[in-house]
Amino acid sequence: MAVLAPEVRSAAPRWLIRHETLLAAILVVALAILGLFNERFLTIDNLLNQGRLMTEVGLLALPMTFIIITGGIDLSVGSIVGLCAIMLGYSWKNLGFPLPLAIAFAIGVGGVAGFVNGLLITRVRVPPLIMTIATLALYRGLAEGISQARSVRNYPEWFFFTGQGEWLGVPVQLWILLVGIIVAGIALDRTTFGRTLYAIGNNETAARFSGLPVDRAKLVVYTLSGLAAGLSAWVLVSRVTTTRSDMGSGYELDVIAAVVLGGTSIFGGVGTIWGTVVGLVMIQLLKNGLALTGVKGDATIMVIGAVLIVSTLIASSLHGRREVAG
Amino acid sequence: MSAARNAPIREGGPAAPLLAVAGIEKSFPGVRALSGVSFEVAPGEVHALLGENGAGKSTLIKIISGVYQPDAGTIHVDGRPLRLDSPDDARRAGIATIYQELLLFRDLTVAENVFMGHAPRARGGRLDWKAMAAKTEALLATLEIADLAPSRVVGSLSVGNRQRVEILRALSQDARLLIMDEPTAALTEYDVTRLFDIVRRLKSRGVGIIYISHRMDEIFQLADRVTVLRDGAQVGTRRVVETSSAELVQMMVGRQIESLFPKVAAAVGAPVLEVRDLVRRPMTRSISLTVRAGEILGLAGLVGSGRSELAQTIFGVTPAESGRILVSGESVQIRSPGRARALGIAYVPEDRATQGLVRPMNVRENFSLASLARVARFGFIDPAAETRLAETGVTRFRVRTGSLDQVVGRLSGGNQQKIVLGKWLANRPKLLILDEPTRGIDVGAKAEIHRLMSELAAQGLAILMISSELPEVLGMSDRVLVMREGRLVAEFSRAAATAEAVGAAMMGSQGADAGRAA
Amino acid sequence: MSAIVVSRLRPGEGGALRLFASQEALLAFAIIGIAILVGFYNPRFLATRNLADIVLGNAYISVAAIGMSMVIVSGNIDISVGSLIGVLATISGSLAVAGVPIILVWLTPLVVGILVMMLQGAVIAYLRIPAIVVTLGMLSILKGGLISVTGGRWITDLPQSFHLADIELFGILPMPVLIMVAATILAALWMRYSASGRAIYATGGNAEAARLCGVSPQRTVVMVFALHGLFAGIAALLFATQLKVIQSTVPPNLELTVITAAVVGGVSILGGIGTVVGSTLAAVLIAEIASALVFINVSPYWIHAVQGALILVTVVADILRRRRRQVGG
Amino acid sequence: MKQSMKHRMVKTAALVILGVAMAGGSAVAADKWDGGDDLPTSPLACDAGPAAAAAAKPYDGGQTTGAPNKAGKPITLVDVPKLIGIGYFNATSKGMRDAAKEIGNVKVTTDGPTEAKIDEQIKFIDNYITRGVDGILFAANDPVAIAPVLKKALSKGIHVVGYDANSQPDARQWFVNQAQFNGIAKAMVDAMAKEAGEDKGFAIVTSTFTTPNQARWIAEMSTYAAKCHPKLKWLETVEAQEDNVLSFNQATTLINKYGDKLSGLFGMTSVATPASAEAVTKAGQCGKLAVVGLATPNAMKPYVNGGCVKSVVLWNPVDLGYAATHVIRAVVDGKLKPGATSVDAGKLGKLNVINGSEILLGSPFIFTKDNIKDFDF
Repeated sequence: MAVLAPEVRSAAPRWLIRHETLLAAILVVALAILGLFNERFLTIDNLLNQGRLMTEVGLLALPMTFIIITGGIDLSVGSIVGLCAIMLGYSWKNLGFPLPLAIAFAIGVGGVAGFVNGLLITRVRVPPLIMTIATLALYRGLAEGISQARSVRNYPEWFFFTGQGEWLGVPVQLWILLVGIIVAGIALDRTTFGRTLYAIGNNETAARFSGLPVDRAKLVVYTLSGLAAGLSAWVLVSRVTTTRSDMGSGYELDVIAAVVLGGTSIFGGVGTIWGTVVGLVMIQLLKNGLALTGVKGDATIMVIGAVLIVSTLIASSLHGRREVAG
Repeated sequence: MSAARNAPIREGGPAAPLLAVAGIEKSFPGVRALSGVSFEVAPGEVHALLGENGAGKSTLIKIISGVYQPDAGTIHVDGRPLRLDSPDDARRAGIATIYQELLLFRDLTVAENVFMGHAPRARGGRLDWKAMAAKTEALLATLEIADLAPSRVVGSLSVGNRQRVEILRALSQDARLLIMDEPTAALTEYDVTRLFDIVRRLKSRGVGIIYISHRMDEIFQLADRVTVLRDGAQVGTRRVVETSSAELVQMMVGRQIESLFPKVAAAVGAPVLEVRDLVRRPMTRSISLTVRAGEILGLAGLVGSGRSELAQTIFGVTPAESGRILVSGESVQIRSPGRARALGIAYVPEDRATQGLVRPMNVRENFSLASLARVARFGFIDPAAETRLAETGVTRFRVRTGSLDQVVGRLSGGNQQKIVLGKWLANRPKLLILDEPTRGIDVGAKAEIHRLMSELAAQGLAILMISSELPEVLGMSDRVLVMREGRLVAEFSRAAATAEAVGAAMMGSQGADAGRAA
Repeated sequence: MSAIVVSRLRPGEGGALRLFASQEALLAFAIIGIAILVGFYNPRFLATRNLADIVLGNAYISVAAIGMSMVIVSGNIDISVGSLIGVLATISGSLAVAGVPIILVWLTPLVVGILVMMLQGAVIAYLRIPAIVVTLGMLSILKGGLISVTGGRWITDLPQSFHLADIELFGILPMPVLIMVAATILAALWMRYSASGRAIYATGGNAEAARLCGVSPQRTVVMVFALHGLFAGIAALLFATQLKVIQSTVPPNLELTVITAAVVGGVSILGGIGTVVGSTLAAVLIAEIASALVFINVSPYWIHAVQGALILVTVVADILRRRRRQVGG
Repeated sequence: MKQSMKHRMVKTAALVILGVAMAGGSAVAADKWDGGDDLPTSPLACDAGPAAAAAAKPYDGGQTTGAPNKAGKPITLVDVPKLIGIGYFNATSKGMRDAAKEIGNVKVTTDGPTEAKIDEQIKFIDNYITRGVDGILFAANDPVAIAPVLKKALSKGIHVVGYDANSQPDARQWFVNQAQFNGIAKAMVDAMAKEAGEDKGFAIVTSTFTTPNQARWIAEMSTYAAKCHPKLKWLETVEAQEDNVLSFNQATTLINKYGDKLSGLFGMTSVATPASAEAVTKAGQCGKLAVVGLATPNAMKPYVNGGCVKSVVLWNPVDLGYAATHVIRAVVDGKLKPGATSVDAGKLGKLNVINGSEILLGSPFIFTKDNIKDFDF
C-alpha cells in the first residue's frame, strides 16, 4: 500500500489524509477488540479466508471508486454479476462453448452491460442513478429469464482453482484482487486517466473546456465496472461451484458501503483506491468478527447499513462541500 | 470627479425619494467592487445604471436587493433607513429584482410562477386556483398583455413572455421599486418594444425602476436619470435630457484608454484561423472571419450578442451545424475541445469559476490540466515534469500563490485568470481565444494580462479577443469586429475604431451603418 | 444552468401539461392494448374477475407508488420503501394478534411509517446526505432489524376484523381498490390545490428559485418523506391484510416495482414534474403485464427484465422529448 | 437533426432489449411437467403403502478427520438452514431445541441467511467453522455448491449432518430424510386424484424450478401420475419464489386462466400452499377446486377447518429437527457408525438407515380436519 500513499497528498484535499488515517486507526482498534473476543479471529488462516470471501465485492469496489469520483454511481453491479455468472454457465452448458471461451464470453457480456450503462449516461444524459436502477432490474431480469433460474453445475475440477485454489499459500483470487488494487491505484494516482476522473468529479464543465475526454472517460469507467463484474462472477462461480441467477444480488450495498466508508465523496471529485481498500477490509472483517463473536447475520446487516450512513456523514462533514439534498 | 457632480440631484418636489443609497462600499477578496456610490430613485422614475462589465453594477443591485450586505453606506426607503439582510427583507420593503437568469419554474404554469410563495388561499387553506387565475388575468390586463394565458406552462413560453412573468411576479407582490438587470440582453426587437411599453406603464403608476443596460438608445428612450459607474466608483449622475450619448460613453470609458497597456505593433503573418459561414443556431448565424498570426482581433458586442457562443463553436464545445473552419489553411472538423486543442487552439473562457478552473484542485494540477499529454509518458504523469511546468507558469505569469499545492479556489481573481491563461499557453497554441480576459480582476492584474497579450502576439500567436470593455477592445486590437444578435455587423481597422463608432455599432443605434461602411 | 436551458428554449412548443396528459394517455392505451392482445390469445384474460384480481392483488403497489412519485418529484429517491412496508405489515399483524383495538392496529403502521421516513427526510435535507445513501443504509437496517426481532416467525390466525381486503363496499367494490382510488385522487388534488403540494414541484424544479420565493426546500423534502411514509403505511396495511398469513420478512424487490411504477408513471427523473395518477396507472400496467406473462405461458422470470426495459424506455423518451424542445440540445 | 437520430437509435435499442426480454421465455413448453429435475425417478406401486427401504447400499457418506472424542461430553451445534424466517425452518429449529433440552449436554443455535442464497449460506458455515463448533446441521440451498465448505468442516473434525435438503453424500456424514421423494409424490398425487377426480386438470405452484426438493418431488409426481393416474391432466407449473403475495397472485391468475378446466392446485412449498388456498377461497371456489400441498399446520388451520382444504401433506418438521439433533449426538458418541442399519432417536424410537447414509424419518404425515388442531408450528 505504501506505493499508493503519495496519492493521498497529490490527488485529494488534505482532510482526506485525516479521514483515511482515522479510518485505519478505527480499523486497528476494532480488530484488536474483536480479536480479544475470539482468539480464532486474528489468525492468518481466518484472515486469508476472509480475503477469499472479500474478493468478489473487492473487484467491484475498484471501478466503483472511479465511478463515484466522477460523481456517478452504478447500482447495477450486483445484477451484472448475476448476468455474467449465468452467461458463463449458459454458454458452456447450453451453447457448448469450451469453458475458457465461456469465461471470456461472460466477462465480455459484463463489459457490454457496463458499456450500455455508460452509453446512455453519456450520450442520452440519463442520470446514472436512474440508469443503473433500471439496469439493476433489467440485467437481473435477463439473468433470470435466460437461465429460467436453472442452475448450472458439474464444472471440471480445474475450473475451481480460481475460486478455491491457493498460490504460495494465498487464495488465488486474492492475488487477482491484489493486482487489481495496484493497477487501479496507480491508474487513479499516476495517470492522465485518473487525473481526468478527478477533474470531471470536481468540475465537469471545466474538464470539458480543458479538452479532456469527459464522455470517453465516463464510458470507460462504466465499462470497467461491467468487466470487473464479469471477473467477479467468474471468481464467484468458481468458488461456489454452481451458477445461479440470484448470484451477486445485494452486492451494490456492500460495494458502495466500502467505497464511501473509504472516504470517497459521494458528490464526486474526492477519493482514493487506498481508502476504498481500507473500507473494504473494514467491512469484511467487521462482518466476520461480529459473526465470530456470536452476532447473528441479520444484526450484522443492520450494522453495515448504519456504518454506510454514518461514514458518509463523517466524510461529508469533514469535506467542505455542501450540495442540495438528493 | 468633483463633489458638485456627485451631489444627488433631487427629482420633483420635497417628497422623500423612494430609494436613496449613500456611500456604498463593498470589496471582495482581491477586488474592490464598489467605493462610495450614492444615488436616488424617485417614485415613477426610471433610473439607469450605466457601466462596463465589472464596473460594479451587478454588485450594487445585489446589495439593494439584499443578496449582499455592504461594507459601508446606508440605504433609505421612503426616507427610513433599512437593513437588508436577505432577499426576503428586500421583498418586504417592496423591492423586486429581475435578474438576467430568470428564476422561474419551467414545469409550472404562469399563474403558479407569479404567485409562488404567496398564493391566494380559499377556505381550508387550499390554493384558490380561480382567484389565482383571476388575479393573474387582472395583472395581465393592467399591462395589456394579451398573449399570455395564466394556465400556460412557463417552459413553453418565449424568453420575452418569461420575462413578463417575472415582472408580473414582482407586481403581484406590489413591488414599488423594480430592478431590471440587462432586461433586453436576450430579447428580440419586438419583445424590447413591448418591454418598454410595460416599463412606461409601471412608471406612470409611480413604480420606481432601476434599469441596467449597455444600450445607449434604450437609456435615452426610457430613463429620466442615469448614473455611470466605472471600476466600482461613481463617475456621475446626469439627467438624461441634459446629457448625450457621446458624453456617457466618454464617462463610461473615461481616461482608461491611456491607462491601458497599448498593444505593441507586431508583424501580421499568414491566416491561422479562417471561418466561413459558420452556423450554430440560435446564436451563431453565418459567421465568416479570419485571424492572422501576430494579430489581435477584437470581437466587440453586447452581452448576449453571441460572441461566446461563436468562440465555443470554434472550440468544439458546441460543434457547428454548417460552415467551414480552416486552421493554417487546412479545412478541419472540430467536434470536441480535445480536437481543437490538438489543432493548437486555446480557449480562455468567460466564466473562470465554472469553465476555466477546477477550483478544488491545486495550482499544479490546474496548470497541467490542458496539457497532460506533455507531462505524461505512456499516460503516466511525471510528477517532476508536472511540477516544472507549473513552476515555469507561476514565475512567467507572476502568479501570487503560497505553494503549488495551494487550492486555486482560494486565489484572487487575477491570479486565477493567470492560471487559466498559463494552463493554455503551456500547450503552445497557434490560436488563443480570450473571452473577457480581464473581467472582474483588479487593474494591476489587468495591465499584466494586457502586456502579456501583446507579448504573445509579438511572438506570432494569433489572438481572438472577446471583450465587453470598449477601452480594452480599442486599446488591444489590431482589428475590431462587432457582433450583434448572432451576426457580424461591423468591422473597424485599429485607426477607425473609436469608442463612439464601435459603441454605436454594438448598440445598434444610428452609428451602426457608419460602422458597416467602414 | 437552468437559466441557460431556459433561454435556449424555442417559443411556444409542447407544454409540460400536454406532456403529462400524453404520459397518462399512453399508459391507458398500453393497459387497454395489452388487455386486447392477451384477450385474443386467451379471452379469459378479459373476464372482469381477472381484471379485478389484477388491480386488487397489486393495490398496495399503486399506493406506495404515490408516495414514491412525490419523493422523485422533489428530486430525491427512496429504495428503503420495500423493507419499510415489510416492517409495518409485521407490526400491524403482531398488534392484531396481540388483540390490540383494531383502530390502533390500523393507525400504528401509519404513524411509524411517517416517523421513519421523516427521519430519513431530515437526514437528507439538513445533513445533506444523498437520498440514495441514506435509503440504501436504511434498507438494510430495516431488513436486518425485522428478522432479528421477529426471527421471521409467521403471523397466523389473524382476527377476521383485521382483514381490510375482505371488506367489500356494496358487495362489489373491494376495500383495497377503494383505498387505492381514494388515495390517488386525494394525493392528486393535494398536489394541485395545496401550497405545500406546489412547493414539492418548486423544490424539485428549481430549488434556488424556490428559496427566493420563500419556500424552504429542506422543510419540503422532510414533508414529502413524511407523506411517503404515510402512503407506505397504507400500502403495508393492504399488503398485510391481503392474506391470512404475514411472512414478517421483507418482500423481495418490492422497492424496484414501486420505483418503476413511479418513474413509468410520468415522473420526470429530471425532477420537477410528475403525476400520481400516472404512477397508479403504471402500477396497474406492471401488474397486468405480470399476469399476462402467465396467460401467454411466459415464465414470470422475465418480469424484472420487462420492468427494467419499461423504466429505460420511459426515461429515455422523457429526456429526448424535453431535449427536442430545445434548439441544438 | 442530430438528436432525432439519437432518439431513433435509443428507442430501437430499448425496444430490442424489451423484445429480447419477451422472446425466448415462450420456449419453456415441455412434455414432462415443468419444474421437475432430470434425475431418474422410482415411482411406488399404485396400491401399496410407502415402499420398504430399497436394496441396502454401502455407506457413501463422508468422514471427519481428527475429530476430538467428545462421547458423552457437552457439544455445541450450529444449525444453518436454507434461510431463516420461514415457518418451516422455525419448526425444525424448535425440534432441535427440544431435542437439545431433552439430551441435556447439547447446545444448538440456528443462524443463516435471510434469503435462500447459496453464497450467503456458505459464508455462514465458513464463519462457524472458524469460530469452532462440534457439529453442523444444514439444509442445503444447493447440493453441489455447499459441498466444498462442508468437506472443509469435516476436515477440521467437525461433524456434519444434513436434514430437509441433501448435499453430495460425501460432503456430510449423514442426512436425515424427512420422507422419500416417491413417498411424498404418491401421497400428493393420490390425494389430488381422490379430491379433484381421476380425469381432472390441475396446476402446480412451486418455489422455483431449481429448488432441489421441489424439483425432485415434481419429477416423481409426474412419473407416478403417469403410472397410476394416467387421466389426470397437468396444465401448468408456475413459480412464486418463497413469497406468499406472489404465490397468491400466481394462483389467482391460474384460476382465472383455466376456469373450470382447473380442478386442483398443488402447493409445493409451505408458502405456496396457504397462498393457493387463500386464492381459492377468494375466488369462491372452495369445494370445487381442490388444494393439495406441503405446508405447516398453523398456516393451514383456517382453510382446513373452513373445509376448503381437505388434506395437507407433510412430515413433522419439528420431528425432523429433533431427529437430526439425535443423529449428530449419536455420531459424536460413536453410536452411529457407517454400516449401521438404524439409529435411536429419542421419542421417535428407532429410525432406519436407507440408501447408504440417509436416515428416514418416516412416511409422510397427512394433516386433516381431525388432527390438525393437535399441532402448533
